[in-house]
Amino acid sequence: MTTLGPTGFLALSSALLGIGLFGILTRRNFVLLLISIEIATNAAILNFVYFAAFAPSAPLGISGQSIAVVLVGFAATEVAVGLAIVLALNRAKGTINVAEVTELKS
Amino acid sequence: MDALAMAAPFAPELVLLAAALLVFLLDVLGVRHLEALGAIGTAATGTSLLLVIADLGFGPLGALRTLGASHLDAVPAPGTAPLYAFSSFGLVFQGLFLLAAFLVSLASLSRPSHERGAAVFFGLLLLATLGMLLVAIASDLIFLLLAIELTSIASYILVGYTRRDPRSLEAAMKFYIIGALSSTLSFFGASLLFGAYGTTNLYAIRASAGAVGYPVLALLGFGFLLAGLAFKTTLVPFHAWAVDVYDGAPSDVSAFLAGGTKKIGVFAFFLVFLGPVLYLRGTGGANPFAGPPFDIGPVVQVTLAVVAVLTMTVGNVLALLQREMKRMLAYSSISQAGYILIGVTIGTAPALAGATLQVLAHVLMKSGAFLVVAAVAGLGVGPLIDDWRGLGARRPALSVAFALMLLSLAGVPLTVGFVSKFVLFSAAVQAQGLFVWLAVAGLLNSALSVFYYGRVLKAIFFDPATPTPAPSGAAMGAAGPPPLGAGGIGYARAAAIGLIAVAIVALGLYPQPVLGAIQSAATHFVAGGA
Amino acid sequence: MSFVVVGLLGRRMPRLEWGGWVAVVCSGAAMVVGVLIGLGEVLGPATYVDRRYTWLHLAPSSGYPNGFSLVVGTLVDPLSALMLIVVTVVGFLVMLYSIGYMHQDRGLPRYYAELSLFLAAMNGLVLSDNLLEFFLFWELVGLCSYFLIGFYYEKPSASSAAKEAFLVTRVGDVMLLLGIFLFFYEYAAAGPVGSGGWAANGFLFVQNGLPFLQQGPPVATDPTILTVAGIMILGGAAGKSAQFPLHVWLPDAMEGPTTVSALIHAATMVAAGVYLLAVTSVFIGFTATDSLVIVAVGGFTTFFAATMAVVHPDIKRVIAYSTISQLGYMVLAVGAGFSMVALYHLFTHAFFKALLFLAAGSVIHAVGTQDLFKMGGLKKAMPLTAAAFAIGGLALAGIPPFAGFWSKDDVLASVYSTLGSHPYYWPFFLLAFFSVFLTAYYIFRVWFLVFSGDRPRDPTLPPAHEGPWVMRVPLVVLSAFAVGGGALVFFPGFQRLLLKGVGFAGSLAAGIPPAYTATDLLLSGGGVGLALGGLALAWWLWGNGRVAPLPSSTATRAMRNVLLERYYFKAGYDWIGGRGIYTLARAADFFDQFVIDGTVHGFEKGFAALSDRLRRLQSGLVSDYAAYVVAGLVTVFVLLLLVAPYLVGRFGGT
Amino acid sequence: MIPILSLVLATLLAGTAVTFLAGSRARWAALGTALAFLAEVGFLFLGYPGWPGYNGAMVPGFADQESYAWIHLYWMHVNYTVGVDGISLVLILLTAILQIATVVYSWTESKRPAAYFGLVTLTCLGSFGVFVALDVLLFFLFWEAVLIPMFFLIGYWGGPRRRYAAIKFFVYTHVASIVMLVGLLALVFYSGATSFDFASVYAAARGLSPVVQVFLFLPLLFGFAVKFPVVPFHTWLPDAHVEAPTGGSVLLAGLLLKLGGYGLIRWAVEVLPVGFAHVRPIVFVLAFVSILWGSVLALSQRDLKRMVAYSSINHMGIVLLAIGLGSSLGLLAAVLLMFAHGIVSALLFMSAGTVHHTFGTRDIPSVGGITPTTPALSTMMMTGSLASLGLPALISFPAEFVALLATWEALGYLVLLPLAVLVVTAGFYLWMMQRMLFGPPRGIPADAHDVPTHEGVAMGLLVALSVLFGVLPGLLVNVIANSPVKGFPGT
Repeated sequence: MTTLGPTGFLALSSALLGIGLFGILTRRNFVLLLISIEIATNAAILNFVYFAAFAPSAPLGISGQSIAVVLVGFAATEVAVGLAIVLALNRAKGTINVAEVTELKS
Repeated sequence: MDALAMAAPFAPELVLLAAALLVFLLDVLGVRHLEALGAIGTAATGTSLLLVIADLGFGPLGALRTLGASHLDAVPAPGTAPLYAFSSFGLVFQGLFLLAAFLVSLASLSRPSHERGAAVFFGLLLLATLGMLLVAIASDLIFLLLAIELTSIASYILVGYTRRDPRSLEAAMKFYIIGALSSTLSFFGASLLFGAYGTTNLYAIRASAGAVGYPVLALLGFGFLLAGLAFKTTLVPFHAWAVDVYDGAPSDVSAFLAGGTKKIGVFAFFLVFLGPVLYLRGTGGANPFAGPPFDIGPVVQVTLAVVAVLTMTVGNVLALLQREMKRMLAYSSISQAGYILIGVTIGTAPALAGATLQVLAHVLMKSGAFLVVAAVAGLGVGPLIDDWRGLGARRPALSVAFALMLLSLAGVPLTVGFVSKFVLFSAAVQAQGLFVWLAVAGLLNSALSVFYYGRVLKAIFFDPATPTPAPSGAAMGAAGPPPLGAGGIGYARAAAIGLIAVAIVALGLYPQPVLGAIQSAATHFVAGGA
Repeated sequence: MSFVVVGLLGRRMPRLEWGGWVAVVCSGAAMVVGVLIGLGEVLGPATYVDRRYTWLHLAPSSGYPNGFSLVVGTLVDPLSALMLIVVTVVGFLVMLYSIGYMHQDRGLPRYYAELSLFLAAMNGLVLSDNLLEFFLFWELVGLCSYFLIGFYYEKPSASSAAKEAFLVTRVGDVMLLLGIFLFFYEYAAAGPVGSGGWAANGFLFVQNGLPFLQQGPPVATDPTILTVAGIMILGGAAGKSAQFPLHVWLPDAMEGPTTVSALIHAATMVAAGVYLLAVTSVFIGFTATDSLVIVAVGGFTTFFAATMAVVHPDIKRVIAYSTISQLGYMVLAVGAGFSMVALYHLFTHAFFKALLFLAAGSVIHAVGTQDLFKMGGLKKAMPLTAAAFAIGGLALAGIPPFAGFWSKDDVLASVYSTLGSHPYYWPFFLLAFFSVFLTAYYIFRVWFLVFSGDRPRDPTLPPAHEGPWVMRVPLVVLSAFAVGGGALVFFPGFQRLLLKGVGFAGSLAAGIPPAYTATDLLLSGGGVGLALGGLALAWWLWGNGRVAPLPSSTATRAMRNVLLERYYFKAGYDWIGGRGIYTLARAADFFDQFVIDGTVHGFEKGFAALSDRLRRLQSGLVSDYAAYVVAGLVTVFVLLLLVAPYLVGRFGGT
Repeated sequence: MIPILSLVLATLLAGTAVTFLAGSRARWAALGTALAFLAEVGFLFLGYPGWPGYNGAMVPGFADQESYAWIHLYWMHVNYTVGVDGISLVLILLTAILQIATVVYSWTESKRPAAYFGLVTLTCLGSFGVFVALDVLLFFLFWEAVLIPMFFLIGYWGGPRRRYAAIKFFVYTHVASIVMLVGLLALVFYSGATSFDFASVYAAARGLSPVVQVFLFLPLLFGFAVKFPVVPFHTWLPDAHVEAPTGGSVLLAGLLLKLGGYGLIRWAVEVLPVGFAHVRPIVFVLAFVSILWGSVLALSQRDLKRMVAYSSINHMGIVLLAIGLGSSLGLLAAVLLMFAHGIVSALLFMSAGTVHHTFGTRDIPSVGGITPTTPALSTMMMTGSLASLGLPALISFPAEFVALLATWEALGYLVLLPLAVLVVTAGFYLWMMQRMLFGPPRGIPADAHDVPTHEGVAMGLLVALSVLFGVLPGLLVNVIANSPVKGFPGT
């Protein structure tokens, strides 16, 4: 089996990030936005795992894997709060389309 | 007791945690009186504020310090990578955060007591403050980012906690999306740095000096981090959310955001960019693609300088024509962030002290201003600046306090805002070289800012009053002693505002005590504490 | 000490009607003191009584190692003694006359206060012992004349005349000030070694008993600067003495009460210019060029003013022009180097000119108009006045043995004596000489128009009558002076007075007393002849009630208009003042409001526009904000990876 | 030795506080403060060599100096340091006089009297502070402390366009003082002074190279020039004067403009002599332009106050010129002129105010021949105008004379310009007098009566002073001449 070199790997994680950002910029639906953000976050998590595995020297302090685990947990919390806001917004304004929630401007 | 000895340094954090839990517990138990919960919040923040001051070893309070002076500014042994460390600089910032939280919760005691969600408000306030305290002791990138996230998540909810007001919900939504995006960027940056340095520990990164394996990777990492943290610090162009959020959120929350949570971004900047980066000086050229060794420090400095000037200018220019009071304040607070960033850019001890003093000033001025806005809104005055016309005649005391805050924001002498700008800019001039131009830019900007602050003062004091809608009964209810201007805005709030006004003038006249502590802390920080 | 006495006199403000008498008494006292001083100077030894007090002492500076001081003091020397007599005597008489002339006026206290203030200042000027103090009082008398010309301030013409007088003399004053500076600059270090020169002692005329001129060689004097200084001094004098081209104000100054015209604008203040020139030439000295310029100005003015006097219908203005013309004679004399002769003419002129004015005053007082062509046949009603006016006229015309003859003749003779060595003086001498004819003509034109004939041309005039005794006494006294004053020069006392005035500069002594050589007699004869000719012409045209028809031919009428319009000088000045400068000012105002302020407001607008643009970006759509974040991210990368490294590489770090 | 200067500051501070709280009795409080201030100033004078009799001895440095630590940073020391020399003493005297005059003049101020008199006292406090401060930060503090009360005086008690005027005034002067602050900071840090004290900055600046001195001098010059005001940074002045209440105009013209002159002398010329020597041509150009511009524009004004405002620009131009000469003679002239202009312009603005509320307008063409109706007023106006056009025996004359003398000494024939302008100045004053005071009565309301007592007293005081110092200028000259001449090229 062939392993992915650092460049290729970075390309992968960057692609993930890019997809996430693209979604954030183009989607108007709050839930889709959440998903895009999650995709982007995963790019970071993936990086940690990879660098932990292929680090030139033994990492000092927390290991990449543990960071990855923590981040997964963090992502979950974040999404929970996000969904809460989605619900509240839906109840208050009857929409979760961010394009229709532009009362505050200029 | 070993555990106790271990826990002692965390006394302030623990107090807050306990208070937060207590608030939620009471909420579950059905005790929902705003006064009661607010009292807990105020007491908790006040207590831990005192504890922090004690840890700094201030005068008599020094007796109750829970943190051994030996632990303060202790440089960890090489090879170890602690998650947290107690630096006097961090303690100073803890003090600032707690000050903001204390003022806000004190003022919030005067919120209409029938208001729902008091538990959420105070509980989350305490949690957010806890996160801020953790930020101030972090010495590991991940620890730092997680602490920031704790605060952020708490504040997302805080913004929208009234659950009925669509405006604040919209604000929460925007806050959340941009915040989540930024945190993602920060984490991505952290991951790249992890790749570049093989660690997320700030000591370690700093200790690795110029020997960075992949300068491009490192720079990319710092770039992502800069973007992520810039969101919290509301640097241009990462600022757009702040205006809407400060506008949409309940004024008290805005006060907390502008005066408090925003500052963790500042501290993070100090930690990440000032601590390690400025010392990452290789001997090689300026081409990041040429491989190590490579001067990261100056490159980052230039970038920060550009961002700082951009932030000041755009913030001020945007505030010029702003017709709504809260949005004007939001923009002005953006420009203030620019001033603070000057300190980060220069990175000398004087600049650091100046920036810190500026942070202190901003805590006072901005939270004070938003508290006044909340009070005035309680008096039935509209959101537009024009609605404030003639307030000077109707509410002299309140107006004078507000005027003091604005003048201080404008950096007019005899106010703390002047002293901070003075120290900051004089530090810039003292650093000489190109930094002088930062000072010039800052001064020109503060000259520009006089326009819109002056406009507000003009509206308040000179313009004839426009007929305002009859204030709600609750607002006019309590007839306080007119000279204090407490009537209708509640004594607690009046006390908080009065406190701020006095502090602004007192520190403007004789800043020496605070300044002394700040600059010793700053010197330690630059000298080597993380 | 007389300075103190007279100084006190000016300060108190009479409040009641008898204030006039107070003023009269005080000025009488002043006259006594003044005359005493004068006589003391005549009889006493030849000393300069000089008292001084330091007014202002400036610390040593880079320019003046000894520091320098401005002093005030009194110097009594022959010149000032002579002037003092003139001023106090005429002053007293005019005060007395005013009692009658002004009696029905309101604002009398103001009148007397200002008049006494003027007397005080005039005496101060005469007695001052240095240029700066001289300038101080110089300005003060100017101020008083400003007030007194504008005494009838309800009359627009009066207040505008006052303004004009002040402004024109102001031009002169400025030149004088510059002249003082120039002299000071040249002579700052001059004088006896160690005295520190003017710098240390003030701008003294006399130091250590020696006139400044003889204080040893002044160090490092630059002739051009001295010349300019002299011309500047002349400018000052021309301003005060209404010499060409600063003559315009004097005729208009006749808007003031006739007494004022008599005292200030005939006898004393206007003479101060001549006095200044005399003092300067005696104590400080002029260069040759200066002398030529002065001669030119004097000679030309003599003729110039005389021509304008020929046609003017206003009695007072005719006399005013004659004053200018006579002052021209004096200036001419000073320029030619005969300061003493000039002062001699000044002395006589003061009296007969005051006489003329007071006589004219009582005429005006009687008939209430100043228009010659309305009067007529007044000699029956006012014999005394007619006689007085006739005496004054004869004196002015220079008919022997009246005072004017001796002095004017002396002037002409002395100037003539210099023609050999200074051929350039010729034209001006001729102008002055011919003016004798004009003088005689215009003054007797006035006399005939006013007094001859049998009845007024304008029947509506009130019946004329002589004034009260307070008005008549001065006429008599002055007439006496006008008759006999000239001959005084042959009295040894008066000679000594004048001669001692020049005792320290012997070359100037020439002409006192007039040495009547053959040529001089010829000259005198010619002068008298011209004068008689003028008189005859006047009689032929205007005698006993005749009215010469106005010239018909366009050429002469045009000529007449030019003269009436005073060669359009006033119009020209008004144009410069009103149109030129004022238009310029308007333009500047426009520039101020629209260009300078406009720039500032432009900045405002620019910022406002920028602010508006940026605000549009705050669309309220969160996705846009996210886009900004991403854009910011990219920007940061560009900065970090490209721009900053370039800058750092270029400038080697911040 | 008693800390007299701090005592004065304390007096004024307390006075301000009391006045603000005194409610309807504020005017008495203000007057009391002013009198106490004057008394203390008298004490200062008595303690100062050269008063009353001139003894050629120079005072080394500053008299009545005090210094206490204020803000001590590791890298800089800011102290509370105050002291006086002849220059500041004279201007302090001016401050006291004008404070009394202003309070008395606006005795019957009915719109928020407590605030009004409080602000007046505060303004005087500020300018006193500026004159005594010997520390960069302290100086700047007081400097700004003058702006704010003036801003409110104009903006709240002013005329119809007061808001515009107030904002304009504040913006102009604030921008100027910001630039000035940069200059001062740069001065401190580039000279490597260890503390912000005048003494240390002064000493340290000696070591600066000419180029640096020039670059440090320019921002200072700009900062002070706006306050002067020097053309073309002057347009705030006419508006501010026209809109300000009379008391405000008096303080504005009498004190605030002097701050510029004093600051230039103390913090720029004396500290950076070499830079100053190089910049002098610019100074001269500015001065000449202001002199000319001011007088010519005054000629074209219809509004009495505007006219006086422009004449102020003209006079301050002469002051700038005198400072620019860089000789001790010029310095003396400058200070004398500032004092004189302070008194005279105050008098003129008071007259303008009285004219305004007596005849309902300040428009020169529409009021005339007021002398019969209001003799006292017109007498004082006349005195003011004559003094302002430099008539001997009135206060401006010695000042202008010395100024012109010094100009001639330094610049030779260039003196012709200010000399010629003297005529124009005389021109517009006389024209004004001819149109307003003399001539047939015009536009005089039936109920017009002469000056109210309190205003008369205030103006009379100024008239008396301008005569006193006009006759005996030595009183001031000796004091000024006794102050050490610091850092002039020639000495």
